[in-house]
Amino acid sequence: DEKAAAPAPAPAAAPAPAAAAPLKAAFIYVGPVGDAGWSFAQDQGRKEAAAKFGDKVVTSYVEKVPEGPDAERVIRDLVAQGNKMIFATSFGYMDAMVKVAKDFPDVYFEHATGYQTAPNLRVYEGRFYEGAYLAGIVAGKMTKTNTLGFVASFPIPEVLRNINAYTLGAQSVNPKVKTKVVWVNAWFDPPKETEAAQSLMNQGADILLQNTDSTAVLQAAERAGKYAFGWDSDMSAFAPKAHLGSCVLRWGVYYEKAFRDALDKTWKPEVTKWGVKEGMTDFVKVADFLPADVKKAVEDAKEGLKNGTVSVFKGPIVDNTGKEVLAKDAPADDKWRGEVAFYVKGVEGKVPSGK
Amino acid sequence: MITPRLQLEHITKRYGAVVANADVALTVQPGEIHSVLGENGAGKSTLMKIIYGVARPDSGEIRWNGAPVHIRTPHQARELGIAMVFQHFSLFETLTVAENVWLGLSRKVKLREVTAGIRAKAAEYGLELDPLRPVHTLSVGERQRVEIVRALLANPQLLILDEPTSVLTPNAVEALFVTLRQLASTGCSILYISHKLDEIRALCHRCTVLRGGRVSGTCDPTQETTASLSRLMIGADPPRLLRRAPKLGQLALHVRELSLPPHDRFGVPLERVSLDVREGEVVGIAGVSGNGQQELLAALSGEDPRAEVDAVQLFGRGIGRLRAGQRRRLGLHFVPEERLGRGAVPLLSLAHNLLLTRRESLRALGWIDRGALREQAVGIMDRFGVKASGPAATAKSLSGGNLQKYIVGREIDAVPKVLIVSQPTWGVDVGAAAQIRTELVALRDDGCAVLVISEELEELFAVTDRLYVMAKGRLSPSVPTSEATVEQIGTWMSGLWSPPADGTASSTTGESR
Amino acid sequence: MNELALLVGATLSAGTPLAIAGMGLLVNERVGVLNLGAEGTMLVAAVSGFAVAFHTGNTALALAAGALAGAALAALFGWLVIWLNTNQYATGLAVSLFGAGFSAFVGIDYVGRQLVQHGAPSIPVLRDLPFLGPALFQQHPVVYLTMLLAPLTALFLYRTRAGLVLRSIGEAPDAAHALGYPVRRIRLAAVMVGGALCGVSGAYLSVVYTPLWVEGMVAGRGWIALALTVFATWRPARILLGAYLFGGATMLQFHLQAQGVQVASQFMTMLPYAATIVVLVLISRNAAWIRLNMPASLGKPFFPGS
Amino acid sequence: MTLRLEPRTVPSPWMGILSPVIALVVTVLAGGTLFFALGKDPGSVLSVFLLEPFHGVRALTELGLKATPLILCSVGLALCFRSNIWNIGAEGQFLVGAITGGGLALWVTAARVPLSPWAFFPLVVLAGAAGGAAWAAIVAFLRDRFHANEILVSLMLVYIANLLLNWLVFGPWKDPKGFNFPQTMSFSAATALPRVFPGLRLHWGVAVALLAAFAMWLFVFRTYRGMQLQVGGPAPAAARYAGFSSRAALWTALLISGALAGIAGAFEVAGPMGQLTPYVSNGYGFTAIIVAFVGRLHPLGCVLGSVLLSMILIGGELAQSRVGLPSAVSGVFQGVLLLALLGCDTLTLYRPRWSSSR
Ligand SMILES: Nc1ncnc2c1ncn2[C@@H]1O[C@H](COP(=O)(O)OP(=O)(O)OP(=O)(O)O)[C@@H](O)[C@H]1O
Ligand SMILES: Nc1ncnc2c1ncn2[C@@H]1O[C@H](COP(=O)(O)OP(=O)(O)OP(=O)(O)O)[C@@H](O)[C@H]1O
Ligand SMILES: [Mg+2]
Ligand SMILES: [Mg+2]
Repeated sequence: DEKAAAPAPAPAAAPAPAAAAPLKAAFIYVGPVGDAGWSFAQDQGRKEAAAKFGDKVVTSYVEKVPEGPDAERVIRDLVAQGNKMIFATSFGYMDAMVKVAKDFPDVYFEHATGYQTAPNLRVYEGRFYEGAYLAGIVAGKMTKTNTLGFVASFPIPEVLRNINAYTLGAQSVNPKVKTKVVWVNAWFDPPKETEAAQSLMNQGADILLQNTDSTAVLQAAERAGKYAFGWDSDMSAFAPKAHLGSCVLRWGVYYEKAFRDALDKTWKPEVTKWGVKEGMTDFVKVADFLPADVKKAVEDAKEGLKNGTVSVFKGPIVDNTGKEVLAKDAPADDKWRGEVAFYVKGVEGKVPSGK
Repeated sequence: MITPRLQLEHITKRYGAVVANADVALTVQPGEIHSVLGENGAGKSTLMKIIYGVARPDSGEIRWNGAPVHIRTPHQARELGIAMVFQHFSLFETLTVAENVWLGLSRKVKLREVTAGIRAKAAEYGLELDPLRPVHTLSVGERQRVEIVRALLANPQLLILDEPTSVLTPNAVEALFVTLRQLASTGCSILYISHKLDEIRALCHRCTVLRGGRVSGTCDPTQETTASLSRLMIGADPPRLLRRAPKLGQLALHVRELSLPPHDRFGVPLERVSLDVREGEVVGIAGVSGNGQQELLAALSGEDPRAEVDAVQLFGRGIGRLRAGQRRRLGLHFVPEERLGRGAVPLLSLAHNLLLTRRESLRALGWIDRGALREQAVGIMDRFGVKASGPAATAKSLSGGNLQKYIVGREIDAVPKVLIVSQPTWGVDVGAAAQIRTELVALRDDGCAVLVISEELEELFAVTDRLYVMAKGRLSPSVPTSEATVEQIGTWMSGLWSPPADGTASSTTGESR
Repeated sequence: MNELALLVGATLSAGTPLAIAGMGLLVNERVGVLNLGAEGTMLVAAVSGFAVAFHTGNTALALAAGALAGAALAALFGWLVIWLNTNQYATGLAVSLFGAGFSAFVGIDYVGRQLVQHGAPSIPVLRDLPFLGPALFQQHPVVYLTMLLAPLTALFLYRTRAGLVLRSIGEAPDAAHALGYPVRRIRLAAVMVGGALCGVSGAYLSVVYTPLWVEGMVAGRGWIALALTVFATWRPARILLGAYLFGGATMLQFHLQAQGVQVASQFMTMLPYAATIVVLVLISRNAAWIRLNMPASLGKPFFPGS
Repeated sequence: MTLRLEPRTVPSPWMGILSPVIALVVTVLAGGTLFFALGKDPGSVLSVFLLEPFHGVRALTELGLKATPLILCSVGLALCFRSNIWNIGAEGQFLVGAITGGGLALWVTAARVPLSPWAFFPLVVLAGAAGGAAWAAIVAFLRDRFHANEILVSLMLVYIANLLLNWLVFGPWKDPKGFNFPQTMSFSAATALPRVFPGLRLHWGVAVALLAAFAMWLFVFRTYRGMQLQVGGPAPAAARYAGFSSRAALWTALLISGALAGIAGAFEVAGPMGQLTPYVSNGYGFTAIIVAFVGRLHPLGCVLGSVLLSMILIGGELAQSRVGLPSAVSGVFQGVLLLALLGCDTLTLYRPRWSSSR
């Protein structure tokens, strides 16, 4: 059983193999690999990528590493054990990564969703909002109440981007759509997510998306006879009737590249943001029962994202207070996207910490 | 020859290094009222607990109606027909009287039957009790009744009473004796423990004396004098109290028209209480407990600082609002009747317990000089003959009498200007009681103003120069002890003292509030 | 109007797991034992319940398994605090830690598995009533059983001899021992009942409320349930009330958020916690009431005089 | 024959030393069996747990770093528990101390106040203490004024403090140059706690923690005030009799413990973190409750307890990366160790005795 398999042990005192020593890479996860969400998806990516290299890459991980001062100790220890490549898979590890990277110039440091780089530290991220946008297209087509719901975790740019992308996707096919947002202030609290979903449905939202880490929202929709999407990984099995599709993250795609760069000595500090085009983000398991035109709309948009004809954030974009946040024809570059702190028109309410 | 109801042989029980019972033998006949006598810590309660299955003997044999038995639990004891009234009540405060009694009876009875049963038994033995009242609203005497009724309702063949009278009034004691004799006449055996030798002489048929956990003899108490019983018990006559005429000094403690609403729903309101104590005299307050003594004491000691400033005066200074510590610094010391938990902290060492009321061993910034503290404790222990393993022994590990000596000693040693003592000899054996009384009188002779609150008239007559009586939250005028009679004080205790202006007070049941 | 009805309905279902666990802890505390291990107990029960539901598909069996697991862990706790007289606070916390680790450990295989889903259950006819239908009659049977649990617990505690014995032990274990009650065994039994109900609550979370197993999924509800017993001054009906109040405050803050109320969501999320404190302050002013209801021996060790 | 426990009249000093050893043996046996059943080499796993955290200077300093907040929190809690005040919200007090300490550092950074780290050091201690004490004061006030149960209030305040911190770092205090991520700007070097050894993270806060433990030891066992606090819990009537104020005890214990937890929080942000993020605490306030009891509510015991708990927490991480043990198993192991430790403590107060079952 893949999931039950213990992580690859780090052969502390194993005899050196005859051939070139394998690349030792270690991952740190913020949650348990059993969270069925973020850390789970990361770990799947690790396994997929490592499998492609056979015994040339040896990986290990430490789960449930708090995003505080403990991270630095764990990372240092992983380096001390001879790991030549460290993947820190949550934003909160940035500080620790920067500090440790300074002390170990010959180790490759890879940080997910951060923004600080160094000669031996680079960052990577998936364009998850593209998945949210595709989900939005389905939602816009399928909603009967013209009200969508979004169960949100914390008001960081990434989550705000996803809320906006979901809304923009829906509005691209159905301008009447509005989105209700509920913040649970947790990444992972299935009962709370259930309650938030319930609350949204009670108020007329009939298609839900979540930026939290469990299947609870999907299951709540299934029970209430409403629709929802999977997030992070394929969740279709959890709600055969409610599941319209899953926005998945294939971290393995990037990890494969990272391992290869390291092995080929072509590693250089750069910023990687991959989306549907590169296969890191995808919208999969589109429900069979969807009308053909919906399926087609999704396929077209996906194709468009791949060949560049469709882009999620495209001026003019107006926020929900009526202010123009992106002028017509102005580029929505990564910097712009990185600083999203507003709701687009059609999202109800106010960003919790927005100024 | 009839088989004895209960026969104990070679009973031995150790608590760690302490041998509480050593090779004890005891025989109780049907219908016999049998007393167990001994100093504090002689092992009486332990022996009773063994009989009742609360404690297990390390060795020895118990025969019940001739047959050997192993009594492992109180439950089993009750099934055999043994009932017990504990020295420390085993009552549940928040439950009603009926529920408390019910818990001590067999499973088969219904609560309604118990309620009826309590009323019937209460009427039969003249023990007034309302079965529906919660226990926390009852006075100490009433609680005692609950215990006794609970024991009686079980229709026991053997009733064990461990110091039942230490909290009862003379009248109530008389009533209890009537009950017990009545019970014995029906064939029920009674094991009776008390430190009051005259009670034992009045009530009991036989007596077994314990000393240091061993049986030191048996006797027929009706044939003994108090002195001879005392000799059996402590190997000496009870010391006599020598008194000189008082040398009165200044007015020390002056209480003027003190009125105070009760602190909680079940307390007694104080009504215009006035009281004087001068230097060099011992003043007593007689009265049945539960008539406002607690409340008065708290108002005097500062545990309840709600009184009007000038209602309580110390050498002319109004102290009604000062807290206990502040009053103590002015020279007013106080010995409460509860030794453990109030007079001393159970798990603190004897030395540290000094710090509750004494500050001599404190240095700058509240630093505790431990050497000095230990010396101070040793000094008090030596002076008052406190038996304990040392100043580091916890208060809890002392027997009641020894702890009482230590606490009284702690306050006397402070050379107070005013000393208030409540129930100075409750549950204390004759030897210790005599010593405490001697110390109190000696203190007075040195010019201290002493106020003694006690329910034992005998004690009050022995140590005081002047007497007040407290009833229903009011205080009588005072009378010189030399002029007072037991009859007069007894009448006053029911609230009837001269000009009976509001003397419509009905005839009394001394106990009720 | 309909939104309000749905809010009521959601409140009932959100309050249910808290009420079940709270009721168990009440029985537990009434006998004088404080079990701070509730959170860990619920986790172990949640994974056990999930496993049984996964293999059998039977919800009732899953809840029973949760109860069993909860009782077993509570028995371990009880043995330590009642027989070995370890400190109740510390042992409870250690059990919580152990439970969290243990549940994660045995649950590794169940992460990401899904249960056969049952649609939203409801009571025929009644469910179609306007307002009342969505508010009251579209709930899982456990929700109704929980409502029944409060009067049953009250009846047991205040109308039966066993309940009286239980309360008397919580009040004065020494006295109860002197009267011949097997204090320690009764305490253990009550602790196990408490554990079993915590277990039902945990299993309800993982099998019915959010049918999935993930590590740490109880997410603090054990703590809230513990707080409820204090809040309820150890009265069964108030547990129910408190649970619904807490559930209601939780649902209300989501409701207000979804309505687009312009208050930072962090403050909204504080609502249930702040409300709990406010209501506690209001009911605590009557100190006598608390003194009468709080088990006097709560948290204190008892050791029979050997 | 049955095994029975018999209360000792005096706690056995022997067993006080021996019981942790027995607990360790029990844990090692139980843990070893568990690891063996999982197909790991028990010896190497155990050595990772029990020895690695002490191996080398860096490991020792890391252990000290982790133990610092635990010592501060647990020492304060021990005082509360000795005074019969059940403050289980040290976590919240820790967080608020982090907020005030972090807030001060933020202000110093933003306003470019010319300060040296050694000048800032006492200031951040004061700021953290003030924050933590203020948070604890809410508990004291509600208990004093309204008899509100402190267990519940202090627990609820943990959630509220956490959300308050969240609000600050997601809102008003967010780093304007931080791409909207939830963190304040990095504090200036002037606010960094002075390090004990260059290049290692251990800061002089550890000295403050040890000093606090020592001072608490003196306070609890050698001063009148400390003795007064401990009377009200076990014997409220005695406290009233002596004239010790129960209210003073309530406030003193809660304010001291809140202040210490607050200092711990401030140290975390000004020390190893260097900025304020939502992830300040790692449950230190809760772990400290266990520490306090493992340390038998003795301030010096708390120091040992903190080192022990730090050891098994760090050991848990090491066991993941060194021998691939899932964190869940570490959790089980930690739970077993604590339970064994608590269970074996019984031996100091009770004497096990074989008795014939008559
Ligand atoms: N549970 C116990 N643990 C340790 N020692 C005990 C225990 N119970 C009694 N003892 C000791 O056994 C001895 C006998 O105690 P016991 O209570 O039987 O005395 P007693 O004769 O009833 O005294 P008193 O007249 O003061 O009631 C005392 O030294 C006492 O300290
Ligand atoms: N047994 C009692 N009888 C009468 N009044 C009491 C009693 N116990 C407490 N009180 C009253 O209740 C008040 C509160 O008691 P508590 O001992 O909790 O506070 P305190 O320590 O006296 O506080 P402070 O010293 O600041 O006044 C006391 O001031 C006193 O007025
Ligand atoms: Mg006795
Ligand atoms: Mg006071």
